[in-house]
Amino acid sequence: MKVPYYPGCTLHERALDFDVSARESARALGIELEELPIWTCCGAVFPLTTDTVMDILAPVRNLAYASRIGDKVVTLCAFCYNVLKRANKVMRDDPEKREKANLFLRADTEAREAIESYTLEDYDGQVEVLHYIEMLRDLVGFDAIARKVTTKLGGLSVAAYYGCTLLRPKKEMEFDDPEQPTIFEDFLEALGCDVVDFPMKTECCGGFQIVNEPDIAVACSQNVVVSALKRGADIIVTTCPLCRYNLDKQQEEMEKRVQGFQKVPIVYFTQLLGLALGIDEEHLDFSDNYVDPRPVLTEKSLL
Amino acid sequence: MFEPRIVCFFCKWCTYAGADLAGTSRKQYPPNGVVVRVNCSGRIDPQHVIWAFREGADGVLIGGCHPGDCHYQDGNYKTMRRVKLLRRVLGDMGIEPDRLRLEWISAAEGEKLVKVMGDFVDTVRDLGPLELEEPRVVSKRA
Amino acid sequence: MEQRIGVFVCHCGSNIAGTVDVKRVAEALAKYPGVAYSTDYTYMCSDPGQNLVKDAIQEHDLTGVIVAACSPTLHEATFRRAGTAAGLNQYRVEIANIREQCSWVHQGEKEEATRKAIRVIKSMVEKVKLDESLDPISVPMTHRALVVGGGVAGIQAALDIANAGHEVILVERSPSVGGHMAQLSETFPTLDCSQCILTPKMVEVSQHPRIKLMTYCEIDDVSGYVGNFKVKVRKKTAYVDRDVCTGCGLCTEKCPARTDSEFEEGLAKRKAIYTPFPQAVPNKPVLDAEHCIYFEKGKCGVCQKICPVDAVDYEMKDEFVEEEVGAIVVATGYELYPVEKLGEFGAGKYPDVVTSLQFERLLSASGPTGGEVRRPSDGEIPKEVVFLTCVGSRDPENHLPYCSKICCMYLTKHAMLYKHKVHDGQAYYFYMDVRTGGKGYEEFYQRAAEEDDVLYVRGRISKIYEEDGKLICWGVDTLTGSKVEIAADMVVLGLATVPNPAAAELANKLKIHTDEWGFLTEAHPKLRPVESLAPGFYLAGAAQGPKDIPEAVSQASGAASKVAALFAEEEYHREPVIAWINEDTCAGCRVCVSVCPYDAAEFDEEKKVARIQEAICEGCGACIAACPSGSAQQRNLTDEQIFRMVTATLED
Amino acid sequence: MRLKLSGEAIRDDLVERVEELSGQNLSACYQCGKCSAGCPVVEEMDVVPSEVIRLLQLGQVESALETKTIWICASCLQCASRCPKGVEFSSICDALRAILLRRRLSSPRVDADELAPVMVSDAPQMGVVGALKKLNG
Repeated sequence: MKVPYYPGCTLHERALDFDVSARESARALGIELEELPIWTCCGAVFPLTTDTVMDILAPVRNLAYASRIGDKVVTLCAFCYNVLKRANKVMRDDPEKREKANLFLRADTEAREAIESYTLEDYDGQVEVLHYIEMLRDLVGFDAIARKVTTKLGGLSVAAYYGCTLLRPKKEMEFDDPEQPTIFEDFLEALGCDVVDFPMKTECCGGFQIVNEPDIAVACSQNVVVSALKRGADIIVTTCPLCRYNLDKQQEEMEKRVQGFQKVPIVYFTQLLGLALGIDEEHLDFSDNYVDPRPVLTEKSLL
Repeated sequence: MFEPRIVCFFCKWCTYAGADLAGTSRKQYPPNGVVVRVNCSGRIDPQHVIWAFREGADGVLIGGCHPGDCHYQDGNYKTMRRVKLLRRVLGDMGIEPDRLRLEWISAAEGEKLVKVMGDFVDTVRDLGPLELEEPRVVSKRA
Repeated sequence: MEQRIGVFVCHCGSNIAGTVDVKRVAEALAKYPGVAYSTDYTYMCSDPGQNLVKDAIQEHDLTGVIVAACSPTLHEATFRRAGTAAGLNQYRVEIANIREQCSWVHQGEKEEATRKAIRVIKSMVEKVKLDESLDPISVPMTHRALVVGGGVAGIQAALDIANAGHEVILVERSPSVGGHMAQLSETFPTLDCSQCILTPKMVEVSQHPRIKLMTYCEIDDVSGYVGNFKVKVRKKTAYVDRDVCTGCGLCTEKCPARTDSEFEEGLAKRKAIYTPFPQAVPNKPVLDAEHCIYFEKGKCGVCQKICPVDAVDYEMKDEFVEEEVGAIVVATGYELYPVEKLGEFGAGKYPDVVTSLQFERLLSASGPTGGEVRRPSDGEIPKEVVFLTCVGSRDPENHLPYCSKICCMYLTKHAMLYKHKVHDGQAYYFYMDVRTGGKGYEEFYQRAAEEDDVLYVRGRISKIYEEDGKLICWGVDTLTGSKVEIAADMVVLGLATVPNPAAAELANKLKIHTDEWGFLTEAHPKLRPVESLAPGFYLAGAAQGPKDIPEAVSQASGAASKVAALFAEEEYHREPVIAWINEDTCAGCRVCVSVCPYDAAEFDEEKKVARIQEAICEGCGACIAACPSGSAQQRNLTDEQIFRMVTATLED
Repeated sequence: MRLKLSGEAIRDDLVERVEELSGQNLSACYQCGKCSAGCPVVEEMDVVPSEVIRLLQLGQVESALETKTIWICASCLQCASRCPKGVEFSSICDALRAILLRRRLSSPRVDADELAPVMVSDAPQMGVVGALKKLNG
């Protein structure tokens, strides 16, 4: 089965480990992630001001590209997922903005036709935006994954960190219960992990404030990491490269702030999936982390 | 001076009782209107209003209970929707929509009734006598 | 029929005659078509005045009467009686209001007032010409009431109706009467012990000679209409013949199966064969098959073996009983909003985040801790307790938009009682507004703050989670504009009150209206607050909206007095000026059915026409205005009458 | 502290601009404070979210624009998710920042040239792009 795939900028650059582990795992589950032939940045953050359509043109353009090759598009990055899904909803529900955005798309097409005979049809939100985890649940099934697991991750205590953008705004994302989500726990159980629930799994890591107010982001991330650690997590999984960066890299800073701070590795959920499916370690690439996950994985005889 | 003829359809629970209160309080208002008492403003059919104009009324005033206070739950909402539409139809018929007014007047609002009566008579007086294009039908219905 | 109408113009002393030229009016009307007699008199409502009317009816063989006088709200009944006495059908006597709506409001305008009076009377003459002779609708009536729900409201309604001399059937779903009030510790603002004041009423209701108490029963079906309901009651399978059972309690004592006690809100266990609480009425057990070892595994049977009177019967099945009643009081009560819906407060997974009813049990001397406030998780006495209002209430975005009304007060009571029991404890009370509308309520709240040192914090709590055995509460104090964090030992959630979920199903069966949240809708929010729009149904207690005990009891007594008033007559009488449908012209479009607020308009599937149920129609006229073919009409206020009245008001 | 209130000031053009840009009805907020109670970055704020909304309800847009709060918000939307009245404080922050940035009343918050090299070489692109879009307009 081929499924259109939108990687987004970060997975194309800094988060290659996320991208590769996801593609390889999908392949092992019989899904070919088909990267959109043309795609651009989604804009990273969804605009909250209401008076312009300019800010949603980037995601709309990508959705229109996706509509040329399929009826759905899968993405991994929590920011991309948020922006694409919300822009899609605008195109479905807001006729005025849809009309305006399509005017831009048509202008795009005219400009492009001259060089690459690439046309875009008007877009009205027909593509379904899926997160990779939803693809696993709905197109593969967690039961089926459990049956394909070759390396049971039993004995490894894993906490799933959801962050903000998958869940909120809840009425637009409709991803899971915004306060007590369970999709990642259900997934981790399928892999045989010892699942660690922790109350900060839906709290913010500080997000982009790492650029502007790094202290705030460190405090937020610390709150998340410490909470998971306290409940016995050996490792934390995430689906957002920015969350990964904040939770992982900022442990350097946390060590300075918290006495007796114990580090915990942060990996992408697809890396654990790959591990469970027996995918070669080189595709999973555990080398790119600040807190190296290999010692704990080795200790649990998973590497 | 032109003295308009007004037909008033008042619901018996609120506006009719409000008009009685205006009387017991000896408030004064112009005698242009005569009241037809109905159980509920929701009883008023657009035909009644149009009939009144055909029979020589220069204005029609409908009085009902305030929203939420209808004795019959929601008759006044039905009236509200009907009057909205009817005002447009009247416009199409060449009758100024302002000749039809709907007011919520409770049994305690004698003062409001007086004010509305005065206002409405002034409004209709300013509009002048209703001139219907067709000759007015004088004969009674069947 | 040739019309011979009499017109009687009243002077009302100078009240009318001072402004209206009554002589001229009477003379003008004498010439009006259909008028056979016209006169004026000083005080028409006086005895000589009424005799004048009576005599004229007989002397002139009048077919209708108009009394031009004060508002019909004052003397319509008087003159209708006079008409009846003279042999004229009372519905052919009408009032023309020339006082409140003419002479009194046009003082000093004699000419105009006189002309207006003439028009007013002419219009009424036109009405009476087409008035039919009608009789009040009489419906035979069963003088027995059904009360659904055995909480305090149902108990009160049953007692009041029975004490007024009528038979009552009180149906309660659970094994005992008492409702939520039986679970409460003490009651605000007087701190009476709830059971102490309730138990005598529970006993009274079970022993009253005119009350048939049916516990562990449900309403299966209701048909008929006011005065004539047929009710099918399902007696749920108790597996205990409760007529034979002596309530000795041996079965419960010996039963080996345990499950969560509903009465203790899950804070204690009960047996599979059980009475819900020691003071239960009737004090006889039922067997809960779902948790019974015999029903699960086919063996055990201890209760049957030990029962000295052979009351336990595992083969028992549901039974149905038919009852006839004339009126129905619905008192199905409330439940708490499910804690599982509060994800930010742990969705019920933290044992020490308790519901308000659980906290009542913890405060109750008969509760699982004997009245000591102890944490469900470890039995420790909590030293920092957070009380949280508006949990699910006043939250249109995520939960319920309405105010649950009782939480402000019961949480204040909770905090106060907690402080009475744990002197060195700290009580935090989070609120948006402390609503203390009620006698003695504000004083009670002030006492909690001043004397018991309950700390009132203005703001909501956003998140609660467990950390190192504490419940961390993220709250806000909006008065200082700061986020506040409390490491609490226990949190009490003032969960919203919602109608009993089974009540919606019942309302459906009864065909009475509920609002979108499932609360029963009253006939009029101010003037008919204890009746349903559907005749014969009365509302009591929290089923109609959140209520505290005094309010529930007042409404129950109100409903009971309405029932007693209904039963005061041998038959049920109604005004006959209601809608009817001309079956010959009805096209069967059912618009009338859809607009009728009382479900009085129904569709006759055989004849394919609509029909008005005379016992139910209130005469609002909504169906008539909506009927596209003019087939729906109102008796004595037909469209034809309105047309003619309008014309008459416009003629000079 | 003293505020002079008048009908004109309470509903001035700027207040309406905030409502329009944010798509939020400021009057819907009944000041329960749940946004402030659950905000993960509230400790760094000089004025808590519900108070910023209160300032706007009182027509004090200038005071709201001066708060540090609007630059601290990380757009995590926890406030909006739990708000009983469906008010999105993050959108209000975006609107207030937009007003400042579009009028050049505030210089760009993040100086791209001065970004720490580690940030440029190390941080995920989405973080940098997100910050620039949110804070520089």
